[in-house]
Amino acid sequence: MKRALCQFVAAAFAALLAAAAGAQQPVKVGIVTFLSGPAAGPFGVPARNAAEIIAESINAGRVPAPYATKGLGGAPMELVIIDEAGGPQKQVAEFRNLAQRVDLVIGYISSGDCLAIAPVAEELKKLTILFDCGTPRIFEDASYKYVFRTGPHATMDNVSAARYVLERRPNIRSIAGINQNYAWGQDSWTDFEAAMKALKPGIEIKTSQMTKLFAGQFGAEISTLLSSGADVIHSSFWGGDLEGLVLQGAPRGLFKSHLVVLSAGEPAINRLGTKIPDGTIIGARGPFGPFAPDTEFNRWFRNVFQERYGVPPNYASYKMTNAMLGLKAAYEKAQKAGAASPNQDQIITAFENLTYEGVGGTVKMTLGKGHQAVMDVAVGTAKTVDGELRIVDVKRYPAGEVNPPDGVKSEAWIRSGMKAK
Amino acid sequence: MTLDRTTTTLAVAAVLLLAAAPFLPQWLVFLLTLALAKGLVVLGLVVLMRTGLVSFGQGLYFGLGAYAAALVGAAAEVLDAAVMLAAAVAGSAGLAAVLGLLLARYRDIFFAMLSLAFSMILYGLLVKSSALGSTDGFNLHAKSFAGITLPAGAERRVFYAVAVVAVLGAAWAVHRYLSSHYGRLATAIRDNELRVEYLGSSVFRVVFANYVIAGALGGLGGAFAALAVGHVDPETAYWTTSGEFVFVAILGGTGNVLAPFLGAAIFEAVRTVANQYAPNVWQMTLGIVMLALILFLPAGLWSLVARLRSVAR
Amino acid sequence: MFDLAAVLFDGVVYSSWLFMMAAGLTLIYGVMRILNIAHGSLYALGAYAGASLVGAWLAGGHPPAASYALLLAAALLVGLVMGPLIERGLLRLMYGRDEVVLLLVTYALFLILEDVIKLAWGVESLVVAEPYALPGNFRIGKLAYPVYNLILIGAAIVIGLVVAWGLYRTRQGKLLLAVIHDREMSAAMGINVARVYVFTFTIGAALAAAGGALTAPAIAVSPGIGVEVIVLSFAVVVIGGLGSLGGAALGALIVGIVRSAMVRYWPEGELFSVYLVMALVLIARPKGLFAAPEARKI
Amino acid sequence: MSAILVAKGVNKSFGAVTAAADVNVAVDRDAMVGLIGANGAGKTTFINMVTGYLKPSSGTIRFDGRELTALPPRRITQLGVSRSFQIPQLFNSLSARENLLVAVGIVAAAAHRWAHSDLTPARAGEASDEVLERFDLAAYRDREAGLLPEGVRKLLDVAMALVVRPRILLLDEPTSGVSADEKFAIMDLVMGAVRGVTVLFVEHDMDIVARYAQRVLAFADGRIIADGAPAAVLADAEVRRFVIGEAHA
Repeated sequence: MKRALCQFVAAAFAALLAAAAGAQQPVKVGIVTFLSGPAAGPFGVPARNAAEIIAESINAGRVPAPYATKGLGGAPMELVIIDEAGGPQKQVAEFRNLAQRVDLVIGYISSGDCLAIAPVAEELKKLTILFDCGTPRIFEDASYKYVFRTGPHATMDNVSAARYVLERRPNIRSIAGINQNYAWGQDSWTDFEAAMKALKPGIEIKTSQMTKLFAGQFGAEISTLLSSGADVIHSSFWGGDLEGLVLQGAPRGLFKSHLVVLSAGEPAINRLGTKIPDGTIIGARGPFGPFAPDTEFNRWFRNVFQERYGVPPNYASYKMTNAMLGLKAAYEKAQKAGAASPNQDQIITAFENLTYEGVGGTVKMTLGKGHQAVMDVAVGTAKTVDGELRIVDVKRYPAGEVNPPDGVKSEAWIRSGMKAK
Repeated sequence: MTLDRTTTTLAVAAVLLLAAAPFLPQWLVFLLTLALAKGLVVLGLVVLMRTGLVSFGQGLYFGLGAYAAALVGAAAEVLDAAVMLAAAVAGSAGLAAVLGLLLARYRDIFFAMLSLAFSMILYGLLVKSSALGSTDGFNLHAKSFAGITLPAGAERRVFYAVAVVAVLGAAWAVHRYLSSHYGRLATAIRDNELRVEYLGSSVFRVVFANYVIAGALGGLGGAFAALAVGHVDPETAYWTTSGEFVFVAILGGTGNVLAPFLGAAIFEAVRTVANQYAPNVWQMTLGIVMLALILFLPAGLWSLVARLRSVAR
Repeated sequence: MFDLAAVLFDGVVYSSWLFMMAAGLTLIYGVMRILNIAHGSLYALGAYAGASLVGAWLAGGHPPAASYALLLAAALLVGLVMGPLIERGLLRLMYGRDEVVLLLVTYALFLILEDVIKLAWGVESLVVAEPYALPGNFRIGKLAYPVYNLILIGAAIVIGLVVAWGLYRTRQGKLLLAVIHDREMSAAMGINVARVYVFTFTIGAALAAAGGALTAPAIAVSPGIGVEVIVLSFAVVVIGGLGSLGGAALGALIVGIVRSAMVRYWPEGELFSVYLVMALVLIARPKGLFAAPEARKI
Repeated sequence: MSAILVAKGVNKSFGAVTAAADVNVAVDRDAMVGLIGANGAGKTTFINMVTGYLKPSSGTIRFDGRELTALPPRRITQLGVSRSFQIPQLFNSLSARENLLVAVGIVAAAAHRWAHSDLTPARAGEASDEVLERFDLAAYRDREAGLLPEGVRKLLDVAMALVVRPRILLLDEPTSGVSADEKFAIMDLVMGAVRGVTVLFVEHDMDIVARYAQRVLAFADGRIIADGAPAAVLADAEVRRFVIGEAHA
């Protein structure tokens, strides 16, 4: 009976491998991102869209310099896209299957998935580029050869937010938080709280609301925040929760009576537009979206994306793009080093400590022994100007000021006062 | 003579799976280990179902087992798989023995929902404990088994082989248990508790015993899953995970101790294929397959096997 | 002092939302002995339908005042279409099977509907906040609350009363009660069970959809909103006692108020508040608060 | 002759309804006692109190000198007090034989708990078959209990009550719901099987009472209104009015 089962499964995958074996030249890239569930809308699908249009443009050689060459040094990219939904256990299973079908994997938005996948990628010796997940633990608790992360980790989001707040309002006395009750929300609050304490000793914490993920309704939480009397309210909400918080908070004056910081607020701009009250401080987890410098490269990216999908790219789209550009840069650097069609190890060598031009700014693979990217980060303030939401008073923080030096753990670095390198 | 049949099938299947161990591709080794692990949890569920009780909280023991194993590695810094498995079984059996005192008094949907409540409380605790990585969980890596250091890269295959042996043992023991007086007594309890009491037997003791068995098997399954995945996270204790076990139990059929493993393997395979080839509608695919199976195989997948046998005979 | 008032009010708002879900769930279980997991999808469908309908209406530049009627219309629509479709088209084929099998059928249905919704509406969230902001605010102490919350509470009360009236005052309703209290007997009495089932499931579906539609203006309607409500409303129904409308109401109140109290005084605990309440209630009253006592004849 | 079952001043009331009012009975070893009375007169309540299904509001019930009122049904059964049910309580998804196997298995698996038991797990199978033979149920051996005709279910129910080695057996309307011509056949089988066991049986059919009982207890409104030899009790005016009159009405 078991044997019958093995045959069944084996057959299924034999078919799959045959299908994969068809083309030899193209570089098969597995893309893992949320196609279903609450994270699909704000992150997963914008990232997939970026992957598709960037792959096309790269293959057609339509990307502006320095990426104008066709494909990866001539070899076209071929995408295999799967859904990230279902939790780490399922993702490990899917990764092990995907690894059979592709030459490398770009993916993972959820930190839990990243933590689970990294050692498996190492075990299978499969080049894997994490593009979005935030937790610094990946390269702070371990080191990997086959795993890279081209997206900066989450520490800088809240460090920069804290700096921005205190530069604007040096004499605030108290803060409160409303964050989702899971690792992302907890870590974000811990970082913000620690950063505020380090930058302004003696600051008072009024309340830290931890809401069930995707609870959607925050009546009681908003009441508590309103009566907490805190000067600043920090939230790392995203997706439906974030939009719900704005929809339910704004009419009740939450944003009038407090300075609200949305450390991951950028994706909501496209969704909510002018519903976001003036004066709200918004972060984009990097120099992305409206925070990106107005370069020709950036304009090109925004235009092709807007044309194809009818909405501007958000930070998830930017980060996916940077992952693919990083791959192209590393691949072609390896070629220049003398390998006509570089093998995995040569690509990895080229990738380590690589510095390349991404959308939104320069990406430096300086942390995690050259496997973890840092970028500048920008924070701004929402303001509706003649019926359209603008991000004004944008402050750009150099990577060095908001990221720990290599080998130092984020938490310790924040508590010790965030000394720049 | 189903006893001989089942036992022989069990032995044959185990031998085949062990013989195949060195040759299977890594993804299949993983898939099978996961299927065996979840099959163990479902096996426990089947024992419980004999008394007419369906638990929507087996994730409690699946998660507890996984975390127990991982914590042995992380906190106690013992990287031996055997120790991890032992810790998982001890931990979950222990908790089951405590909660069982309460739960063994509940029936039907109330048993289901109370066990669900407990599993969700564990989920909540895990999510709250940032020391354990909250929802991100943390990784574990067993480097030896029963003192024997494992060659790097071969660990997964060894765990797979161990899982096969453990399943062989567990399934055989459960098979003996259920075909004994106590198996029949469980069915009797499902049919008519009052009469069982009036025949001088304690319904509570039987239900309690079966609950603890289910808990221990759940923990063992959780530990094997953790070893295979190399990572634990609170999702293992979430209600959807528990629901999946119940589904696999029905899918496989509750008539035979091998059914849970068939069910688990097919379920994992279907889900993987759906996710790889229909990434945008894999949930729908899964749902449709579920409905089809429930409609056309009311007695579960095992009824197919049973049919084949009777034809063969 | 007003602190407490706020806690109570926030709790009641949450409760009225819970109640709309739980009422339908408890009816369906009471009559059909089905714990309907797809209830979450019906909630989501109601939310999507409501948001789309109102969105289209407002886009057409029509008076926003009418949007409240549209929300209810959307709920009714979902109920009248999905109720009979699911009951006749699927559940009917499964009667006589174990409760747990029926539950898994609704689980499979839930998975399918999740993707159906995705295919129909995409993964982008739907935001239609006008009905929420339109009526303005009122104050409790120094706290501002949207008047819409009162509408929500009112709707829950009205819905509760209408269902109660339907159950206890109309013939069709008394049939339902008969089935809830003694299925064998009522079957023997020649009640047309098939009709009762369609009827019940449609009402239940409409209630779930109403919960979704009326919440839609306050939230971002997005994939996955159905999942959370399932276990929540299960808990409420079990706490109240399966098949009891009053139980659903009381259960909703308890869960809602406990939750808002937790948020205010012990935010850490909010995550498991519902499950703690459920566990404690079941430990104290093994069959929920309003369980119907069954006498066993030997 | 010493009494094996003694009830002293037993009362039981459900709210306003009095199900047992100052019931005093002493039953001798090996007696055959018929319990008669209209529906709701308190016969079944008496059996339920003896076997631990109900706890008396007041009073004591002793079996072989041992107080029963505090014990759960399971313990009472183990002491040697067994019962059958007005509505047969069977394991409907199991075959007739498996029903008996469960009963035998329980005794065999915990023989030490039983006052006296010769059953061992090894003998379980043949023991069950013996019982099937004795109650001539062999024909239904492998039929699902849920699908058996009522008369057969009744017999199986009594048979299971006997398997657990009772010293006193309480039969709650062993012939109810059975056609008149079957009644005697059933009673003959039962009485043939219970030699050496004290028997109390609830019965509405006075012919059966007269035929099988050595002693009759007549209940009315929870009270014992007559107690003695069948002929005497059945002739009693009060009994005729309260019991038989209604019993035939």
